[in-house]
Amino acid sequence: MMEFGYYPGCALHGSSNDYEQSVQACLKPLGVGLKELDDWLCCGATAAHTLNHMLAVSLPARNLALAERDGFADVFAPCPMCSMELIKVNRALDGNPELRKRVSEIVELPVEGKTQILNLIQVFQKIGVDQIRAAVKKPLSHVKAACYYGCLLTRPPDTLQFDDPEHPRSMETVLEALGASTVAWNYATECCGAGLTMAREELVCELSHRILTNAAAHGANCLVVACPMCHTNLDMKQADIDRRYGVHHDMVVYYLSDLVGMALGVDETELGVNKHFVVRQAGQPLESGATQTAEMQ
Amino acid sequence: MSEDFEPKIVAFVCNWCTYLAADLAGTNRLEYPPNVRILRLPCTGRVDFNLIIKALEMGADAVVVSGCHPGDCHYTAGNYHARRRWILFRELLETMGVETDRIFFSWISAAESKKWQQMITEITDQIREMGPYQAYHEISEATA
Amino acid sequence: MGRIGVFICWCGENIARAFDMDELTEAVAEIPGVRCAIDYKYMCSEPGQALIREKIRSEKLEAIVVASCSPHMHLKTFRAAAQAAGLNPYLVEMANIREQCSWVHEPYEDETVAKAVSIIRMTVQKVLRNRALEPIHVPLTKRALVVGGGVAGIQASLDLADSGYEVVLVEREPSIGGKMAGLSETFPTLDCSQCILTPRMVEVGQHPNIRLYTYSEVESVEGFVGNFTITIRQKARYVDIAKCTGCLECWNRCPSREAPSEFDYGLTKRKAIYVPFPQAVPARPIIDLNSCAKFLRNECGTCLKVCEAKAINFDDQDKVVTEQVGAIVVATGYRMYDIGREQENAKYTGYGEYGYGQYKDVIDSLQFERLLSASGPTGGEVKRPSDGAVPKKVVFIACVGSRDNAKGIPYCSKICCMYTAKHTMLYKHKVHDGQAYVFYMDIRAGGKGYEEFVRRAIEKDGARYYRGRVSKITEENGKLIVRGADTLTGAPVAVEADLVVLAAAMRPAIGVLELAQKIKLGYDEFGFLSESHPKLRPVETNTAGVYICGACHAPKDIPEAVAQASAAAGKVQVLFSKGELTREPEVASVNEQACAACFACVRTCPYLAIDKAEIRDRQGNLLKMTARVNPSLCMGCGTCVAVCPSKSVDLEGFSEEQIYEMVNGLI
Amino acid sequence: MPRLGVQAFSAIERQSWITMDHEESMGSAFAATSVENCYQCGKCTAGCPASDEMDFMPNQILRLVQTDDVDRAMRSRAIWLCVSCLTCTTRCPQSVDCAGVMDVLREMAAEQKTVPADVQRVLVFQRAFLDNIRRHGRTNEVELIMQFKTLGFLKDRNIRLLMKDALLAPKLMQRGKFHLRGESVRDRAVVRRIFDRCMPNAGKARMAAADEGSGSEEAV
Repeated sequence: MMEFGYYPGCALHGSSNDYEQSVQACLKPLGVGLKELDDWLCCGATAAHTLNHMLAVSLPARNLALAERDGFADVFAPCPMCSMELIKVNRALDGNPELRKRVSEIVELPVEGKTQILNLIQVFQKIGVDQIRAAVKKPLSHVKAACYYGCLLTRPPDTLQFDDPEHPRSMETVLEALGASTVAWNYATECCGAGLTMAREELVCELSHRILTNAAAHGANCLVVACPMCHTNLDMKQADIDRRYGVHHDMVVYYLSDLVGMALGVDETELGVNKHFVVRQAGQPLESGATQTAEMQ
Repeated sequence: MSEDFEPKIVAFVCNWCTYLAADLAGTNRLEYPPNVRILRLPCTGRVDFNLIIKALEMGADAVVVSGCHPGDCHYTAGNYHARRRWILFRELLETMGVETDRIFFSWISAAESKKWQQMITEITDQIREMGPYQAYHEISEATA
Repeated sequence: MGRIGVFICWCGENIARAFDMDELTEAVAEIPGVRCAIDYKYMCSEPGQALIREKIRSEKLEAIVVASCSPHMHLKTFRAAAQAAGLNPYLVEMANIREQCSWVHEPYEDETVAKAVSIIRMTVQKVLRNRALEPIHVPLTKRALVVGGGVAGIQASLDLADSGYEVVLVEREPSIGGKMAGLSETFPTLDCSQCILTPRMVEVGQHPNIRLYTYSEVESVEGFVGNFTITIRQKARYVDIAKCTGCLECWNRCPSREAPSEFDYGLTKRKAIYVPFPQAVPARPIIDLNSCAKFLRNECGTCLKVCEAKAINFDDQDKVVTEQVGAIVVATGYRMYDIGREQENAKYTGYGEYGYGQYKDVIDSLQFERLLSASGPTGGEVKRPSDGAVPKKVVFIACVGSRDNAKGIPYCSKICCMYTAKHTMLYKHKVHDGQAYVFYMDIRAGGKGYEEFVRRAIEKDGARYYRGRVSKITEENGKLIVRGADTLTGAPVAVEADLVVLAAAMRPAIGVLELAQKIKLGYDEFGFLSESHPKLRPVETNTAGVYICGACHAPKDIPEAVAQASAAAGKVQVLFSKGELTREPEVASVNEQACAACFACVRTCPYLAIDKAEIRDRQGNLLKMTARVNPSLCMGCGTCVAVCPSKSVDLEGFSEEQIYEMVNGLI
Repeated sequence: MPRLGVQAFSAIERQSWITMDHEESMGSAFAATSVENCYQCGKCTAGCPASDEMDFMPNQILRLVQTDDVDRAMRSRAIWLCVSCLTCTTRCPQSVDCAGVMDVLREMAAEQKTVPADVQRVLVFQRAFLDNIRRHGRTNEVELIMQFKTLGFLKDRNIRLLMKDALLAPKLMQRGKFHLRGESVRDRAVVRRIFDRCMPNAGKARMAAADEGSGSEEAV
């Protein structure tokens, strides 16, 4: 039985609880347990580094300190924003004793910056893609996925040191092990607007619209993400986008864990797929490609 | 300090930069105190630091080592080696109690006659102020 | 020794105005060891020199000091005068009492006079300990090795061969010609590259003074200036080029056509037995093991059957030959930055954002040269690789790799601005309704006719230049979407292109560092070879007898590479112009008995003139290790003397003893 | 923490400012960056997903900082349109942390109250977000949205925006995605103390957001 420390982050305990449900449900049959970090805090997200960079260091540092205190070598942070902030601070602390000292005082716990932070894909890599392949019960041959990494799974590359920032392939590797096919497309690492969902809605819609359009144009029948914000923008906002641009994308957006779970035979409801805004009836095959677009250049 | 004290300054200079600067100072008639005695070497890389001690021992009140600017060495890197050795040697001298402020290191290119004039003038004034290096001369006489 | 003559020059009034010359001469005569002190108005004049000659003979002088001006002025003059009187020239020294005394100090002051005397005394101390020396003679092999058969190596080889010296030309590829052989037309005159280069290649192939080794590499270099021994490995080519008549029947009949053509940069496939390109020198085929059925599966053997000259030899082996040469010219050229591919060093991370290697219609500029070339895969018609369509919109991106610190290449590759302008022009000449776009950061067009050339591309041939880099290239519906910036309007720009050409950076050729280590050459952090002095010794290196030219030194265009090659050849000719090499004898030597073999000197010597040597007894038993100076290479800087902890090295003319006594004389 | 301010961007100190400040408070892994390294190639602009709406392009923002015109950079809308996607930083040939510079400028602009009116909403949201964390240790979405909407409304009196997402709430609730009572950490006191140590001046941050309007008139 493998066990990881678990940092859910605010989104997974809020409106993206379907993601948490999905992650939990898909890891169970793989024999992976998650132990939530006791009394974790928000990582501060964009707001902290926009308004106060000391806070942007201290909030993640407190969480790292908690992980160290409770002896977690690996901590799984499913939200890429959280994991990026945690890793960034981890690296900063690791190389800088003076900063460690100062931050330890601020967060009232000693912190070294030694914890390894994992994103969802890294958790699957750690379990082993071959193990996952061996555990597949229902190969996803009907899935033709456009893997969408967004910004923070791979950026900034020097800090994260995870996959190629221009042509990442790690999600594809997992999906191919599930029997799914993937499409080569152009928007895998383009930004969806992320944290500006509320504040700059029109921008978010524009960016997300481009992503949905490109995925369909390359023949994908679903989008796969590993980020609660990407999911919100592409799934929850899809109706808005459709209205705004006069199109009907009808593009299902899965979390990577949804598809892993489905391939392992976990029930879609258990994975929380029914909570998505764009849904297919369970068992109904995904249609391939072609979005009915009213306007395309 | 005695009024008539004339410092003796020995300058170890390289043949390709500082020696030519001193020549140029002559051509330009840039006057400076006659207390400096120039010893021409192929390169400051040739300066063994025992030479500096030797000069002080023999009665010099100050020693100047001057060569090409970094990167301009006629022999590629002799000046750099000299500089590096000096950094190590200096500490040793200080531990031994040698007044290292009587030892000067400089880079003077063949064109910098003015700099040569100024440097020698300043060093002469400074050493005149400090007085003869009696202490060291005495030690060396006693042990001779 | 004790018979020193001191000749004090008045230099007209220049010295005499500062001293009472009689008193000075008297004071000098008192210096121990001085046999006679004589003053004269102009010592450098013929009567002055005659006086010196006469005194050397009459007083049987063993050494002399001329107290006058700077040795940089007249040391040679007086040494020659002494030699004429039978005195070894290294027993002549000068005391500089003009530039460093009479011109800069108060006349007649006690200190001024005292200084003049002490300068002379110091010089007497030195000359007392000078030894009679003879110039060092080094034998000289008047043959040159040229490494690299691109345009620079060809030029250097022909210049040397034409001036009567034998040349050994070593080229790694199966044919000479280098990068230039694959180019279309050259800026700024648009003359056809092959038209100007191939006649030169033929000349090399036929020149009686050039021994050409193609498909060969320099394995080792021993020796020193004038006396290098070169080991060359001739790689097995499985075709005996001596027997081969060049009928190319084998090439015609070979059934395999699988391997990507090196000459066309992978745009076409070639056969397993092939001539790199039709004008190759030597125009002899080679078999590629990795695509030949005979070697892969022991099948076929068609070439063996069709070859009437019996030149095919499947059992061919590498051959190692040695050559003696006196000088080396390195002209190993460049390679292109590998865009987007796995790099040999993580520091040169690729350009994933440009999709090179992913989108067929994103190519590099050498590939585009092949598309433009009349001898290229499309016969000179511009057709894009993916579907052979004529591209109507072509985007050229400058500075791919170059000037990109994040990719580890901060330098400017210098030629890309020009060839990109050329590309837009040639493209427009071939595709009249096409439009070329260029994304650039700065246009660097310094050179004769260069700026005019770029303006012509813009004004006459309508290339549209955007000042800004490109962030990303994507492919949508068969179009390449190029997302760049126009920093002049301050707006992002997107161009839907049919073909994208990346002007990749120039990097030194693969293997140049290994070669540099063999020859003991310096190189910079990017692997470009270092010249000895950027202004005054631009083609020399710090290893005597080794010269560099072309793009192995830094990015440069054809005219510059050729000029440098001729310069390097000229330097070799200067070296070869004498019967043997003579060198100043004021060099270092090791007291081998005292040497503690710490080899500090070996590490510090900037000329690599000190070697580790073994001392053996007559039976050949190793007695000890020692440092040993090669007087043919020593330049006499004396750094080894200063670093020697056991004081076992000394420098002729500036020995430890001499300098100590000179200091003594000064004070 | 060194106080941020325009004066810190003086010609001599400008470069060391961004460098030093990051070094001092965040450590080298935070891409201590030098704006002098920018040679204006525009690759940041070319790849920026938000550049369409920006008044100054990312390279122009860097140019303003390079030429000591930090004031204009601080008053730009661009810095608030930046989505922090890090594309610019990732692709910059000179390794300038363009997104990091945007952060610094936003921090300064917020402090100096130079945020243009039409992008105030971004700042209001970020403030509300931080305030939310300060009080609960985690984001409480319902409260955050309410606070953001109210404050935003107070600022631009745009009823459409106020009501816009109201229709979404039932759908979220239906999906069990909407928690009226958000989570809080147990040790809320330590969160307060962390905030107080990091932003001693902001003190009662909660309402700093409300009186933010003052700076906006001059900026627009």
